[in-house]
Amino acid sequence: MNNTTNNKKENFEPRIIAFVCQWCTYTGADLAGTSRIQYAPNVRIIKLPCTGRIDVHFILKAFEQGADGVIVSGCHPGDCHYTSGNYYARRRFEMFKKMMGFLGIDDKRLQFAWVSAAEGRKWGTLVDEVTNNVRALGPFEDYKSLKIFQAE
Amino acid sequence: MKNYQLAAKDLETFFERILSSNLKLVAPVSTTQHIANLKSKTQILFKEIPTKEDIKKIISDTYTDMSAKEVFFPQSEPVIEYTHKKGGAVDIKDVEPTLKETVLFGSRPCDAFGFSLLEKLFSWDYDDPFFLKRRDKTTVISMGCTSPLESCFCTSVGLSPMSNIGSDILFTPVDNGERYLIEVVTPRGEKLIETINGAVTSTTTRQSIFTDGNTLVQNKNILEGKVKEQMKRKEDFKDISDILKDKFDDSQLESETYRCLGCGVCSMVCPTCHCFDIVDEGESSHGYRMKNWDSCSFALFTKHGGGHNPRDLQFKRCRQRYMHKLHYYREKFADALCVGCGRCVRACPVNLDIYSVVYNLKKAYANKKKDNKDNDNV
Amino acid sequence: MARIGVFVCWCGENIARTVDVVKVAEAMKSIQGVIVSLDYKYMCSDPGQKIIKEAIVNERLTGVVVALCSPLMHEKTFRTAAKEAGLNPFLLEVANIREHCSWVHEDKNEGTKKAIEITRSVVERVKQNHELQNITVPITNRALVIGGGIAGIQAALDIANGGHQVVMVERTPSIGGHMAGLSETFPTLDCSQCILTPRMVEVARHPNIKLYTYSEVESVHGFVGNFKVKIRKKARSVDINVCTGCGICQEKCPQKKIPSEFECGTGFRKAIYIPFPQAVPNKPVIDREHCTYFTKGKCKLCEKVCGPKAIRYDQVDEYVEEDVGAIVVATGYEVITSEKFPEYGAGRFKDVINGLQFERLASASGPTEGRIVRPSDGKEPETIVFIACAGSRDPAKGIPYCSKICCMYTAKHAMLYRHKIHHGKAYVFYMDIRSAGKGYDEFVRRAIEQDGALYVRGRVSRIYEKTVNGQKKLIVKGADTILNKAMEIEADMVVLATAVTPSPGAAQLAQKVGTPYNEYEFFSEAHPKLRPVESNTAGVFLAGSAQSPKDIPESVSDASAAASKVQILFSKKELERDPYVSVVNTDKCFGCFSCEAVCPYRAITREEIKNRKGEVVRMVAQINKGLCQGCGGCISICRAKACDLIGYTDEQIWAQIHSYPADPIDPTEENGHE
Amino acid sequence: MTTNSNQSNQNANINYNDLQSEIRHLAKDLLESKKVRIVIGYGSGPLNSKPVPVFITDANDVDRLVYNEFCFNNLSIYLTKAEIKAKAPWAIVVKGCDARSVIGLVVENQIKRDDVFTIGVSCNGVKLEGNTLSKCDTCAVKNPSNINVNKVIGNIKTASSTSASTLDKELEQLNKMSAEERFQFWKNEFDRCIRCYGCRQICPHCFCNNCIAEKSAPQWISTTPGSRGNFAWNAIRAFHLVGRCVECMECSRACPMGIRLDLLNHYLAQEVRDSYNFVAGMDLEQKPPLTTYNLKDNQDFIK
Repeated sequence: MNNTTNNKKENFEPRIIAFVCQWCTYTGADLAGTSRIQYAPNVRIIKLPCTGRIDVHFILKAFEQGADGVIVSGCHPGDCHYTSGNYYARRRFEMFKKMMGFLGIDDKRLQFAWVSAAEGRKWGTLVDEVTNNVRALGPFEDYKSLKIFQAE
Repeated sequence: MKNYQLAAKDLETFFERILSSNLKLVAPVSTTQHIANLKSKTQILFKEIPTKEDIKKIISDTYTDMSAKEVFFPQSEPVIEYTHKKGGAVDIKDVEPTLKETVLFGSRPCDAFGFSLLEKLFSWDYDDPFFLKRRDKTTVISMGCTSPLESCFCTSVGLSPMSNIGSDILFTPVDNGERYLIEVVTPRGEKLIETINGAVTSTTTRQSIFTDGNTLVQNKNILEGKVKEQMKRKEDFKDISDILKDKFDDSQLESETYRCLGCGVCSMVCPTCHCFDIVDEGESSHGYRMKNWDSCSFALFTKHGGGHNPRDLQFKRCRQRYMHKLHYYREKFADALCVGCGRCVRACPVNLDIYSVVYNLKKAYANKKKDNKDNDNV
Repeated sequence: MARIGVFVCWCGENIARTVDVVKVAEAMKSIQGVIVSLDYKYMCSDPGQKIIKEAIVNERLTGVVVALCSPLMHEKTFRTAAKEAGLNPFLLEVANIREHCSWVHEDKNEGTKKAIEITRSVVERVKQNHELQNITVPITNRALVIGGGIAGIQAALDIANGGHQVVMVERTPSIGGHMAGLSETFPTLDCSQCILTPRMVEVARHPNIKLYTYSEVESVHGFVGNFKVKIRKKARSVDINVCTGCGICQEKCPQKKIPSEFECGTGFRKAIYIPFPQAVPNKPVIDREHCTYFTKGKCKLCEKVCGPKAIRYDQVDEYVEEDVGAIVVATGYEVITSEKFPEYGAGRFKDVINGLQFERLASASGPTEGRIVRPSDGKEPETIVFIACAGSRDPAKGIPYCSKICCMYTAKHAMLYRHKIHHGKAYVFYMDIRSAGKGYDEFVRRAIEQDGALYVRGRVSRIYEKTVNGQKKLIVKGADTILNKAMEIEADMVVLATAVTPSPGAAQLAQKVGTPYNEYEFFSEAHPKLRPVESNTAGVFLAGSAQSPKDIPESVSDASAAASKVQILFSKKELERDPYVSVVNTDKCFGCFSCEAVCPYRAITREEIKNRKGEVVRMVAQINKGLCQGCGGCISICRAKACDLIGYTDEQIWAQIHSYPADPIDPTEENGHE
Repeated sequence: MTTNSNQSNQNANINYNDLQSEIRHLAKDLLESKKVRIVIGYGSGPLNSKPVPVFITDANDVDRLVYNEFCFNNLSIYLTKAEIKAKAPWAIVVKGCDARSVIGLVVENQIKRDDVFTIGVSCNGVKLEGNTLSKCDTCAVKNPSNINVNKVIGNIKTASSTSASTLDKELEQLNKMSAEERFQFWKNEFDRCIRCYGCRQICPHCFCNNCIAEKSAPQWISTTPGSRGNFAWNAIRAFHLVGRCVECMECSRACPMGIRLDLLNHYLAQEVRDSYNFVAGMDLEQKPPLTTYNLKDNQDFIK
């Protein structure tokens, strides 16, 4: 990283990884596409069957892999195709978010959301919002400083 | 080899001289965390002393929580780096450890004896470059013990609180700490003395003015006898190897180690444990082959691919630890792999004490032999 | 070694306009394992698919990535193509670079960079895919129809006539739904009972149909082909097998003043009642809230007069379990009540009624035997004002959509009123007339030209009461936007064509069945144009107004469409299901059974692991492949990752996460990052 | 080895000698009556050092059992060890916090409740190197009678102090710090981790026979003791104990590098108590919070 940190902050484009459920948010993102809603290109979507399948390991590995922000989104409570996947996920996410905050990870970098298949517009604004928040925070230097071994 | 002496007040200049002659200095420092006065457990570990200001942090005569083997056998180091080039070719290159002439100050005679054991081990049939290159670049200055801890038992393994085996230089605080006798043990030690000469006057010229008439060496031997006397643990480990020979299926070892939980603390703190695990880290396009410390206390250590584990129960792993250190190794190399530093005793969460295990084994063996003798002549 | 083929589609210019597809295909070549990577104008066309098939055969591909539109569109198409070319369909994955990339970003450079990374992540994922076979699951050839209106009846009859067992559950004491309450139906004005009652009887008598009336669906478990439905049979307090339906109990019951739900409040019923004369089953039910025996503990008159002794006061709710393979949701609609219109004096003025109430007044079997009279004083109204779009197309009332059927039934109401009271004046305030069906517009023109309905294009702002020479009148203040003048009409009665909403409790039922619904609680169809009668939940079909406001012809055609979909499902002995199920590695499982607690399909059972001597050493989880639906809930709750989800394995997700490099690819660089 | 019962171990209002003899008496009955095959208790350590876990199977060995204020081990860990599991039914000497672990193990189907006879001993705080552990400041189970134990020995009347414990004060310190500062604090703590897995091996609730840290395909947690692997390992270990940790704090005692795991555990346990009104190991019927849900769970952190 030869450029200086503040210079990095100017033309810094955050990398956001999104873990979404295929029944609601993935289809919602499709709807955002069919309705040609323009939103920030920084997000990379990974499809999963349900928020119930989204594991805390994925989030940690995403940050380890250099993501500056992570979005996790799925069906609204009650709409889950598997009836209760998002209820369990809600509790798990709440505790994980609290722990990450306690460990010093700014909670704007980890955003949870419910986006249904009919909310294409909400998906667009969600991505824009998270991208702007993370751009303001700058690259996630803290997590990038965690190297595999000391001398790396 | 020659003996020198150094006044205690000149110790700091001694360190400054080391730093100024472009040598890396590693010495024991306290690592208590003080962020927002949040105190974590006070720990004394070997750390690099980068600048002159840090010299005052050095605790010269102390017992560290972790042994100094980390200087030669780091907890984790890359051995290979691989990168997938475009077009599918794979570029593999060895990772050369970045080495610098180093001075390790403050290890104990038991630690130093451990280095000599490791040096022999890492070069008995294959010369392990990682260890040997680091050992060659390092001058070990040990500090003799004047107040051993309750859990220390170096005399049981044929050592003494002031033995100089494995050290390049041995400092011994004499005249109740006023002065250090400096015994130079190896040429490497001699070379270090020359490079930082001037700080130390040769004892021969100073010897005559020593007030109570004994030469410092004589003074040290008296002190050594007194310290050996103070030690609480004196059981001799000499014939433990023969006792252990037929103890494999004996239930006593099982009951002694029943409470072991299988954490790897004892191996990690031990100056002679040398097992390591090789694992690839990184992703398909780029990564490292890492060499990390391992421990025979872990179940994973002997777990087969199919799931079978020859050492399935915890006591079998403990048995392996004792047998290896006190019997198998001695059978092949005539050395016991225990230097009596007592670190595993202090660190064990369930207080498994190698000394008391040997003590009990010997007592049981003695009783059995007595019974046999009674039966013979009855 | 993986031999991957990447095929990037232009999609005409839908993708190519904002993503440099050539550069994407080029960038993929540098990825380890990619053998062929090319782009084509229309990958989903026959020639496009042919390219892929040939590549699979010629290059002996072990994995294919097609970068084009959303997998929801063409994943099936391309997987079938792969199968035809001899590649296991589950070794083909779709990278969504249209909806998730080209359509949502204008900047071509950003779009290309993102498309490269999306495709790359799917390539890394495909390397971890395994050959999978669809799971075959036995199907129970029985269907459940929820709702006994015209849609439910038609669906049940079609399925039953198709030779399959049907279970119908109707919440009210009789089937028939709202249609039974209508007077005459547009556009033919034939009487609704005449065309509906035969169908209701046919349902009751059909050997293949098991009818549960006055019952509700309590819970639905399982999945397509294997639903377990628990039905709550509410206590009727009458044993319908013994009761002959003679109706004496209804006559003698002293409770007279209970507003009848069927009459929408325009008429009354007894505590023990048969909702309407043509009810099926034509057996009474006791309304326990109003029956004096249940409220005060005395009376029991009905029991005394009942010849066959069919009264059962001690009857309790009964739960029944039915195994079905498909569910047709036909729960119909409700109209919002006039209370929602304070500006029209709703609730205060007795003569401001809604469309269904007017139907009851006009109906021969209604409380007034078809005489249109004012509910307040029973006099024949001289002037009636009909207000269309009462609540519909009105975001302020929270209902922005059009209820579709009101224009037609308002015209019918005006026509019926004019037929019965020739000198009566019928004003209709409307915004637009939506009469798009066959013979619909002619019907409205007839109402205006022949029957003299006075159509006024405009809104009614306020209605207030005034006594004009001794008579209570409703002063309707409105505007005529064509003649551009304010209007004030002294009306005797006002009929609001109130908005159509799903029947109450639709959302709770949707959650029980596990199928999505929209913000107005109408059930969501799988695809508005191509799959209108299917829901996103496999095996759940939609018919009638449960999906959106519909008139009778549409409800019937919906019902037959849903019935045909059910027949397609039942045509196969077994159901092929995608193989995404969870599998347990019994070595790693340590038997804490958190997975069993979170599994929504109760697909996890406990299995004993024994040693050679046969003693149980430990318990592990075992997953029933038939029940598991692949939600993955058990995997993220399992701490040791003893189970994994086929199709979304940890390896695949790990590979996808790892494919996004820390420092992004810069497409402008000539040969890409690696 | 000499037993150290003569040591004067009077405590404010606990007579450890009485407790000790009661334990021995009870152990003798249980073994003789064959109600249990093994008694897991505390014995005097080698060369009279701190007490250590002992396993009595012979009725007349019960005199090896001791009890004093230095008995800080949580013995319920041994109920998950294969060699001891085979010797069911067991009796086990448990303080309040340990008894909660036994309940946790029963709730998670690792042991059956009627296989274990818990001897609940009153405890007024255990001492390590002279000072009482901070976990005991606000301990609510000094008298284990309110936990499902078979037998309660000694009846200590001290109400649990409601004043903030040292842990709570330290948590306040941490919460006052900014996110970056907190991250640096935890990074420095976890960087010292040498991956000896002492925290895992001593925790009664870490009973997986194949820990996630040993999983290599795919490798979620890097096994190399560098910052990345250590951060992931300590985060995942703490997260796996959310709603299950009974705050016996054995992990932070066992950690040779003195990493402040107790702060992390205490924070998470408090969050579970605040969000789901759930305290681990208190009730046999209650499922761990992450395996159930409530329709009205908080979701204001979700957009």
